[in-house]
Amino acid sequence: MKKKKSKFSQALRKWDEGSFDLTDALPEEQIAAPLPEQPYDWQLERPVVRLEQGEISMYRRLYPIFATVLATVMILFLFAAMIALPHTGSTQTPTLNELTDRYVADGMRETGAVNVVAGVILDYRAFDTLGESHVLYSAAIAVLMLLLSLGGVSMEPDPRERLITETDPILRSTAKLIVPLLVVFGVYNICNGHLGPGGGFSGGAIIGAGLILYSLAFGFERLERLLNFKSYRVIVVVALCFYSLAKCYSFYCGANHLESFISPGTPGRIFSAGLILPLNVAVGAVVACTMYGFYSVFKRGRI
Amino acid sequence: MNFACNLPLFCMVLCLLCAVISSVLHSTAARRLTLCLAGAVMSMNLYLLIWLLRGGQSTSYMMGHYPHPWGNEIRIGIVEALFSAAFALILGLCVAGGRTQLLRDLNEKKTNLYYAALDLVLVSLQALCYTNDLFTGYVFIEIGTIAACGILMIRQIGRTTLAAVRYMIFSLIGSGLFMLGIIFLYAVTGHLLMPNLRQAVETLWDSGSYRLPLLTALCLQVIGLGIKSGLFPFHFWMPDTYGYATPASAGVLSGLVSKGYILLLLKIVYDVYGTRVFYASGVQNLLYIFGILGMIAGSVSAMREDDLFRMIAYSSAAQIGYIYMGIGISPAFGILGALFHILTHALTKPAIFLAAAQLSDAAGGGRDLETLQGAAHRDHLAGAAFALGALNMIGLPMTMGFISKYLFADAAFHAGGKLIPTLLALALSTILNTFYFMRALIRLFNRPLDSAVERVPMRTQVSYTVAASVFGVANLAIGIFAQPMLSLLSQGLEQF
Amino acid sequence: MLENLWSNRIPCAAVLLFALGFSTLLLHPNLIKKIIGLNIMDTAAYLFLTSLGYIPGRLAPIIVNGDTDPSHYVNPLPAGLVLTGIVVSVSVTALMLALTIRLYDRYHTLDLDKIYMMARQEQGELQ
Amino acid sequence: MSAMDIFTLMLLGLVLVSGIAACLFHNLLVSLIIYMAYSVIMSIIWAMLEAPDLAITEAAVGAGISSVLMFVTLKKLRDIRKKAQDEKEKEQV
Repeated sequence: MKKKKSKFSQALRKWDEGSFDLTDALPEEQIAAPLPEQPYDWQLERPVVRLEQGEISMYRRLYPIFATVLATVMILFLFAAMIALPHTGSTQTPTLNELTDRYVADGMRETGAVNVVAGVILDYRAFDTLGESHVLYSAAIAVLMLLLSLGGVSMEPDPRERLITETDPILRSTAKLIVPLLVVFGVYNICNGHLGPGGGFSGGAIIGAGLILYSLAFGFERLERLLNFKSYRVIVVVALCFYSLAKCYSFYCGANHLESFISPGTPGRIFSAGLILPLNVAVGAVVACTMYGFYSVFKRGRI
Repeated sequence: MNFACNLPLFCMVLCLLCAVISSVLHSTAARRLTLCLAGAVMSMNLYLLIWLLRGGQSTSYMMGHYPHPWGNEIRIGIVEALFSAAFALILGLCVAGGRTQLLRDLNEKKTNLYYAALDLVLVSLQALCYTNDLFTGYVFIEIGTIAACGILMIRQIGRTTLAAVRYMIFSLIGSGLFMLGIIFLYAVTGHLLMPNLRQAVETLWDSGSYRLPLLTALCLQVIGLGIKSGLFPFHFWMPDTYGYATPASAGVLSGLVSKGYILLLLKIVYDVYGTRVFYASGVQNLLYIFGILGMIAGSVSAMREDDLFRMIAYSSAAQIGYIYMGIGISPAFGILGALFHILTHALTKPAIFLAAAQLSDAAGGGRDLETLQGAAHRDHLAGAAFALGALNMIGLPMTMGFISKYLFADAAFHAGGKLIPTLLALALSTILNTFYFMRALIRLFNRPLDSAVERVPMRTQVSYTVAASVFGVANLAIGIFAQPMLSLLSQGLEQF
Repeated sequence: MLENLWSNRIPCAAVLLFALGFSTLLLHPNLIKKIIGLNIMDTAAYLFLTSLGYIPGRLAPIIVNGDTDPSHYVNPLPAGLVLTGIVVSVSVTALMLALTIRLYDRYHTLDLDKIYMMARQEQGELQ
Repeated sequence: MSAMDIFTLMLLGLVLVSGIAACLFHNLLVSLIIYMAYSVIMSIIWAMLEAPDLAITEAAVGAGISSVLMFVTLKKLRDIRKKAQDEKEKEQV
């Protein structure tokens, strides 16, 4: 009895031998992909002539004059003030005071993060970064409010154009190479946020870019198995709730001088720096899903 | 460190959690969550206020393990607790009051996103009240701006999207300038938290070094927050923004969001520069002049307007002018008048927007005054609420408007130099206010055009009835018994 | 004066870029250009902030083999603030682009003055 | 004028030129591409100013995400314009 090969091993063999010959990839009807007509050169439309409509509101006439006056006055002010500041790079600037000395001198001991910037962001001034990930969340809400077409007028791009990108051999082969690299580098960036440069935001953005490239090269349907609207909302809600609750606990312990069970750990190891690693992972997940969500909602009105 | 000091932290984290959760809930569940959240935040802040009044002194609460030059901090005081309780109450009333228009305007599936944006506006208002750190203020200003833009454009007609774009452009210019102000201040003092900034600015001002960058930072911050809250030359986005949004969001935007920025400006005046340095730097005259120009220009353009909602929006630009005039007069009495007028405007303007929306519904959706003729006879409660709000804006005795105008005049007497222009501006803008509000009132209470008067029964709008009556009762109560509120505010100002 | 300008050359470039972005945001009627001007304005402000913390000859604030002497490292605080700022400007850009799509869907032009004229005319006919 | 100064001057010059070009070009597509270049140069400047976190974030977010979003917006606007033209032709027919 011929053992039925599991679908996965067939796909693996197919992928391995690179036998993506292009003919069978095209759907049945042999669509001669139409050459895109001369790309619309985005010349600016002729600016509206102020006197065209005859109805000149005071606002239309005064706005350019007032704006240029405000801009020039402000620029002169800024230049004069900037010159009076201490030279860049001089060590007697007021910005080098006991504030920064403690960040660098005791940063590693108190927060456990080798990368002092990550320590400053996620432990010393943690309330800003708590607000920061919620800025991204509120932008995601606003964009969803605007562009999410729930069954209404569908903003789907016409299938012919998607066909061009998804069967483009150059894009597919480079994507096959780059996307895993991007995702691995993004994960490395998130997990090593407290040891080297990078962190939740940059790692999440890199993974987001990887997801966008994958959906561009291999089509949305294949990525939808992993990331659709339901799983997007679950990831964002779980990550942000964990972030808020963890930070609320550490603020409460700090303010009431209670000893919180989160210890900075031995600096230099991956699982050190107390809360910073899980927070970086949470922020990275939120940023990656939101960036891909922006792209997908812009492109086709749903995630 | 009493338990009450932890309450602001719990309020903010609760708002953030509700904002995140309500994006997955169904719309009616999200609506109830927002209403319960507003109630919970108001009660927590009132509890904190009572604890502070019964002997607790205003302290600063460390967010995390590190004291103020290193870690973030929030500052707990009487004024902060009072205003965040008032903001939570007014947000809840707006959501309750604007219910019928919300159900009509909004797409059913996206309503939970609207309530998530409302929670984010509430957290940004609280953070602006409580923050003790400039950069935290900037981050929560951004949350407030984006969430307010979200609330504004939820009603998908062409005009709201255009209004949202213009609102965003003006707000981003404002927050860009505010950000540059923070950078210059950091370059000169090396600190970001208000107590340390205060000492550094005092020493710099006395020693006279870095005088120009310090003044630039002050001007940039004041102009940035002025642009965002609709001060005179930058109030052109107001009529579109408040005129075409759903009345609930118009109330929240005009009554609360612009007030949050003014409260942050007052914190900067008191805690970052100190009243001595601020009133010696001459920036307050700039505010004073722009405030008076705003009062006059706002009222004049409101008179020229015949669309009821745009008229109310222009009158809100005039009221912002009152507040900035108050700040410009003098530190003690002027700012007391400004604080009281912030409370007045926050309590009155949402009531007027909700009443106008009910009246235009009763008159079959008409927006301008001709079609609204006799609408008050169709909906008695909305007519009464609109009348009370209008009299409040004019400043009739027994209403809060009268008390704030009285405070401004009293402050003008104490600040000798600015006596004549203040009194002239107060008189002129009161006359202009009376003109266009009376015109609207007479038109509303006139005989309706078609004689068939089908009255809108009270039962169908329980939520609007509750909201309008609470607004009215609060307005009259504080208007008549103003002394306890004034003593509360002045006691708060000392410890501000 | 000139010597000051030379020693402060990075903030000087930052102020020039801020002025450029600010005037593009205010004066250019096209919406996409306003968004580009907004981004340039934000990055210029953050360049100015980072140049405040930079000291030549010192390392990035990542502690190498336990040497926690502050005089060997650059000031870490501006880097933390700018990281927050970059995320703010991305979210604002995404929101403005979504608004542009919705406006173009409704008015079929990117010129804000034209859109304002069309909206006022519609308002005129409605009355 | 050490080598570092010359390198800094070159970068600042490049960033100023690409900023001005991005704002003044009439063709939107070209100004978007120049804005992408502006973002990449800015991330090099962050790296030079000893702020590696910012360099990675600006490169991933400035040159990456916001530029991709702008290109998708232009693409979406072109689809809307073409759909409007098709409907207009249908009405005339």
